[in-house]
Amino acid sequence: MRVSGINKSFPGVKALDNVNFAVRKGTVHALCGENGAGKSTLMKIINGIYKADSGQIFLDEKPVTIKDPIQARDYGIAMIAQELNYVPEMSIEENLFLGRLPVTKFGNVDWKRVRRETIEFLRQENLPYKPDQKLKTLTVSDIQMLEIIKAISNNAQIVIMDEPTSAITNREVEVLFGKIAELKKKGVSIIYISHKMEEVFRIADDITVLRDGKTVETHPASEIDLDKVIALMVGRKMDNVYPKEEVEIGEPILEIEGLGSKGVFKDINFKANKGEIVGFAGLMGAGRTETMRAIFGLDPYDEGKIKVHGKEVTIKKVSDSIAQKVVMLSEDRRRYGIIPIRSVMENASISSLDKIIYGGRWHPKVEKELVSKYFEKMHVKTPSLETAIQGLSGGNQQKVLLAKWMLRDPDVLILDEPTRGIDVGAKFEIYRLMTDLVKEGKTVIMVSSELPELIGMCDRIYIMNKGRITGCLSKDEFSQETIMRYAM
Amino acid sequence: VGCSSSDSKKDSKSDKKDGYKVAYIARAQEDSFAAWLADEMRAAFKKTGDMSLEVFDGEANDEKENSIIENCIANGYDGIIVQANNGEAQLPYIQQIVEADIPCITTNPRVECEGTGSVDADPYEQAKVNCELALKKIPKNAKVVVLQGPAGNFHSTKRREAWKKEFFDKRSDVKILAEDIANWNKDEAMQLMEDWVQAYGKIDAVISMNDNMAAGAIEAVKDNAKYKNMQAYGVDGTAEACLLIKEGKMTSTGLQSAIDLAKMNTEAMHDVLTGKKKVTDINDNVPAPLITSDNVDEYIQMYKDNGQIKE
Amino acid sequence: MKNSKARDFIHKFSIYIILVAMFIICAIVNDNFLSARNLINVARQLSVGTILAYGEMLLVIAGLIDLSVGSVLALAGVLSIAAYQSTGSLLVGFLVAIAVGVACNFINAILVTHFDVPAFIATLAMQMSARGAALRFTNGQNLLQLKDYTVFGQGNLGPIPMPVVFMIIITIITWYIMTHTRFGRSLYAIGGNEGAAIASGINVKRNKYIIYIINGIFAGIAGVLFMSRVNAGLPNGAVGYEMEGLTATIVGGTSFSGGVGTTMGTLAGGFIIGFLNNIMNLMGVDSYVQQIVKGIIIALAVVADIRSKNKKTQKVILAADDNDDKKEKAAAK
Amino acid sequence: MKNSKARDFIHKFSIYIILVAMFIICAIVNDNFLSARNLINVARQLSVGTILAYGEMLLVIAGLIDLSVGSVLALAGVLSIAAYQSTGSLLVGFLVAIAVGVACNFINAILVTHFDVPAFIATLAMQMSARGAALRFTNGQNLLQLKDYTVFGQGNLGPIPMPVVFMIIITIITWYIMTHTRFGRSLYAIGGNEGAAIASGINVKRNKYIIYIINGIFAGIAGVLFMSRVNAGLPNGAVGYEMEGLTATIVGGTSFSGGVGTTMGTLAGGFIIGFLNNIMNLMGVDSYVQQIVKGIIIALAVVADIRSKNKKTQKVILAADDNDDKKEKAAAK
Ligand SMILES: Nc1ncnc2c1ncn2[C@@H]1O[C@H](COP(=O)(O)OP(=O)(O)OP(=O)(O)O)[C@@H](O)[C@H]1O
Ligand SMILES: Nc1ncnc2c1ncn2[C@@H]1O[C@H](COP(=O)(O)OP(=O)(O)OP(=O)(O)O)[C@@H](O)[C@H]1O
Ligand SMILES: [Mg+2]
Ligand SMILES: [Mg+2]
Repeated sequence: MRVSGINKSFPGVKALDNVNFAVRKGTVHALCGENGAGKSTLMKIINGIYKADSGQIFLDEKPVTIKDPIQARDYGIAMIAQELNYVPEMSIEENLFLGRLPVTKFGNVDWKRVRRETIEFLRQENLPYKPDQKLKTLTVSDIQMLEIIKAISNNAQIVIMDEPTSAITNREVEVLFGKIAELKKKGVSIIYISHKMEEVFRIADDITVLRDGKTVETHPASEIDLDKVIALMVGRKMDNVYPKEEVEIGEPILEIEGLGSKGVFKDINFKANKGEIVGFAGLMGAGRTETMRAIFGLDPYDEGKIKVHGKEVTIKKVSDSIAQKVVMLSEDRRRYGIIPIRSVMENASISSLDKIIYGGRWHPKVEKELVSKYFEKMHVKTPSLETAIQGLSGGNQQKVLLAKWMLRDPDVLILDEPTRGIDVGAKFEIYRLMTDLVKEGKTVIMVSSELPELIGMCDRIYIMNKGRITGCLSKDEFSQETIMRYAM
Repeated sequence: VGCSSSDSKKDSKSDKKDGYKVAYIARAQEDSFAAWLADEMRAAFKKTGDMSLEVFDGEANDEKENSIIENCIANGYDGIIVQANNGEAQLPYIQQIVEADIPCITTNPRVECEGTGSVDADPYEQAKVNCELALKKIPKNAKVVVLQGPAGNFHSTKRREAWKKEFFDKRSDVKILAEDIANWNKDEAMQLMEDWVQAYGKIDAVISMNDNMAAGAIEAVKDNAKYKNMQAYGVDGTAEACLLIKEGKMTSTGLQSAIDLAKMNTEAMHDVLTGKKKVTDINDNVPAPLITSDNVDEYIQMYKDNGQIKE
Repeated sequence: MKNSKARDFIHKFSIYIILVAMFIICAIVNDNFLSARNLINVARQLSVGTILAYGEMLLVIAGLIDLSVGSVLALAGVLSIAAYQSTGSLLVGFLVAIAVGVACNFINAILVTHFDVPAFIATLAMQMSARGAALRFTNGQNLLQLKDYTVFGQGNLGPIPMPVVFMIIITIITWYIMTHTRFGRSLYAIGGNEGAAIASGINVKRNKYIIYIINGIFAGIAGVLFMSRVNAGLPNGAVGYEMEGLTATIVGGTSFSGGVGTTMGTLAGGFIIGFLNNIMNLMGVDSYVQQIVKGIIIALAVVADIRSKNKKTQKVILAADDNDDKKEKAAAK
Repeated sequence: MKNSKARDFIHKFSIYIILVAMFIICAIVNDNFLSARNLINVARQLSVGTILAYGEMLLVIAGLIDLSVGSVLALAGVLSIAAYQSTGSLLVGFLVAIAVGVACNFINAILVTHFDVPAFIATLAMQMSARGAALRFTNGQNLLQLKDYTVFGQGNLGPIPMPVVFMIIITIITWYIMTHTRFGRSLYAIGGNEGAAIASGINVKRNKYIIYIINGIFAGIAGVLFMSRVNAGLPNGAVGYEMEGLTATIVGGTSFSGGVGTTMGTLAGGFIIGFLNNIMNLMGVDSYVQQIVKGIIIALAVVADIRSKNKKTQKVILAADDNDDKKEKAAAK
């Protein structure tokens, strides 16, 4: 497959600018680029979701037009979208066959076949679910696996994977890579998009870098190294991925004693000290998110104590923890993060309304100054402060949300998967911000499923498994193997 | 389609302990006249001692009203009084009552169906008494506006017809500036009148198919000196209309007395159930006296007696 | 284990349980309720509303709504009668009603899918326009002398009244559409996650047209039944029936957030409301009090339904031995 | 650049442009329209509807709705008059109206926030119950002899009718709430993404109570103005006013998907509908045709507004991945 001269503009942005790109048969072609470089847009054009303003798609050197996903499917193109395309209220079997339910010769849906094939899939993939279970009852990682199965099961010739590993566990990543190898053998081409460079180098045959909507270069993976790719992506060299600095560690700021929530987590004891970055590792579903949500007042807890600056506090709702200067950035940006249709400014100031609305009046100037100050500090890229936040790239959205919490000047900042789906450049800036914070004597708790970043940034790492803390490692004990041992 | 008339085999029922069960299906309990009539019916039935009354609400909806008729037939009432929402629409169902051998009286309005009796206040007559006065009182070349009830409403149509035949056809000099539907509502009539005042400047008379709407129109020009001598005609003889006539703001209205209607219905039903009369012999009309400033005091007294007018 | 099965059962069938409970209560409090005649009456009375409820259900599942259905019913009904009266053909009358229902809903669909007008406002505009058109056409007067046209609403098929026959047929068709056709399934996807539906190759726009058209067909049929049952062409009839239809479908478990709802649930919703109206009339409850009670019971039925469903869905992370006393956790939501 | 500035301008002010266009057209087609008396007349007529529209706006912005407002207005109005008649105190009458409005809406809020009943169904139930209560209380009869009570609806402050004075005050209060209070700001967040609002430390439940309570206060005031203006306690008055209020706020740019809407937009929406009603009456348009035209113009106004916005943000809203499922929740709630 080959595309040439693709242009695509959205109101206010030129997303793709004369892009050329070719995939060889039976290879894995990685597409790299910063957030907003246009990777997903390009893939959506190939999959018929968007229409290119100009340019041509060739399949086996024959020009084709793809006007919708049905046609793409007929051409043998399948796509695992970045934003998971599932219907939470529908059953597993229906999601698997979404948009392509088989029908009998009478035109009614062939439910027997659907059931049979679903059971077959679930058995093959070792998923312990019933076919009629609703998707909303599954974990995100299993949903992701289903999406992958769905795309592959189509007998496609070209499979597009837009960040397929952003929400699955290491073990499942291995399963995925096994499948990719199988597909390659069958002569299927795979377009693979990921911000995880290790993965890219493990499986890619070719690497294309996209920057600001333009194709920068394509190289065989064997002829290029990590630094070079990063340099192509961000347009400059980046020598240190983890800007960790030594900071003097002080007294505890946050102490958790015996925290428990029936059926979810139990016996949680840990503390986070001044100047410290504390990591939380664990497999997906280990209960880290739930623990942090309880500390932040989003979920209730039934037992245990939370102490801030040595004093016990009661946290029943989010405003309680904000009052204690404990804040949290959710892993689920879409559900618990952005307010899509509101402006970036409003998104940033929503938790600090007391600072801009006082004396019975709203002070727009103050709001603007305050928000701009943090936006500058964090290099938020936005057309204007009035832009709706949904128009920003994921990395920039994440920075806006961080700015929201910075405005509160927190003592404890809990970051749940802060770098998920975010490009290397933005990751770096988030790391740098963490470093700056602890230098100011704050404490940062980072929950992450990326062991390298935990190891690179943290002073101590707690490991959770099945709702309990199973280990705590200090800096000299850090290694992927040790962490995984406690996590399983 | 013939309706078989119901023979009286009632005697066997007359010694039932709890007396006769009668259903009254009201047009709409949200309509203030219908609600008043239902109240008076209840009161009148209570006085008889040997008849009990259940009141049902047709909610101004033919489908609902028909459904209730069906329910009442199914549930074995000794007699049914129907206040039709729409005579034609209820006709087949009233026929079913007759077929089920249940004595049926239609009231306010009368529904023409063989085998039933009726007690009515004739809407044509109610408007006509106003027309007679209007012929004399409305000045030459007067400009008037007309307010109607809901589209297709039997009473509104009949009253309007009376105004046409008994007044407008005889007074070709009178000009209708505007005519619109205010759905029997005071507030809708008030808003229409406000706009008409802006559009036409001078209006000599308001001709309204009921008192509520007439009161709304009067309300809209209450403080406007230019309209001090405006005439207003309504129908119903509501308490509010009586007060307005007393104040000199309204010209006249044709009384439709819920008290009289209820009384006559009760008596008729009693006569039928006790075998004194055949239901088909019931064919009564309540009088539709004209209320003007000359005789309004007696009606105000009537409303004071039943509590609708205080002090 | 057993406990959780029972809970599953209650969760899945809560609305039917409410319906059965109501049925039993009605039967106990009033002797006449259980008579065959009365039950047939109830079925006949709720048939028009339930047919409309199916149309609303399709729409609400797909994230849409129709506020115009009462007016469209009236317009379709009066034009149908006029057509019958001038041709003498019942078939022509019937087809005209359907054509009118479809035409109005086609306009609704254009506004909603092509001009991005919120369904609420597009169909509210249609509500006004269609009502105005019905009144204009008849000059506000009721059409009378329907003759044989009354067969649709007043005839019987054996012991079963025609409107009930229509309702049963439409129930089966709706059930079939929702469970056995691709179109039906795609509605759940559209309402559940429109983006996913588009990306899965579902033609969302076309499907929205089809939904409105089906809704139009139902409205047309309802128009025929309504007018024929009341034995008159009432341009002013069926005001507010959109709310009746919506109430039945929502009480029956369809959710305004889209993607959820079943044919049988809607039918149950229709019956709950039908029983409610019937029993209160049977018991001679004062009509004002009826309204008060009806509001309260509808709210209670929905509360009960929602409560029983909310009981579940907290995930369990702790290993089984850690929580022998078994899960249950107030969902954080 | 200039071009895009112009577009920005049109985008931001489209509803006001539509309003001005309408004003000009009205002034051209009818001489009486521009007279001071007529304009005051229009303002007085639209004041009650606009006050209700502000309540609906607060609710819709936060993803809620109130279908009970017409009934609650009636209940508040008749109880208020009864209180006035038995105490002779205007203040007591006024306060009773507000208390009734608040009480009804407090129940709405409990159902919605604590029992998770969809706002649509909860307030529909209240619509029935409140209307039943108003009718029960008055026995279906209009309350007469309001005497001084009419000052609220018929009095004047200088040249300005009292209802307009109330509308102006409430407009200012609403505008102030929406722009200068934390509460107002958080409504946009709640409607825009409730989960995010909770996670940002906003007390969503409490805010929902406050919204309904404000809505109740507005409904109570509207009840006083309505009854006092018509000089009677009409238990069956103001039927369908919820739709008038909703129409004004939606025409004014508030979105059913939540998180969007402005006080001034709603005011403009109220005026658009007020002008429309007025000009058609001034021109003596047949009332059936009025309905047809009103439907068409409302649809056109919304189409024009949406089209002008589509040029920019709307497209982003429709296409952006992050929002796919939010979109077209539109119809509901
Ligand atoms: N539907 C849309 N409407 C407007 N702008 C859009 C839309 N989709 C994408 N964009 C813009 O186009 C540009 C490219 O976006 P795209 O999603 O293709 O980036 P990406 O490379 O996939 O980024 P990421 O790594 O964050 O997934 C961005 O500036 C984005 O804001
Ligand atoms: N209360 C909740 N409601 C809805 N979704 C939730 C809730 N808590 C977590 N999730 C979602 O479920 C997804 C999967 O969570 P998972 O089962 O992996 O648990 P976890 O406790 O977050 O595990 P981890 O240890 O990886 O943080 C998360 O990405 C999150 O989006
Ligand atoms: Mg992307
Ligand atoms: Mg997590």
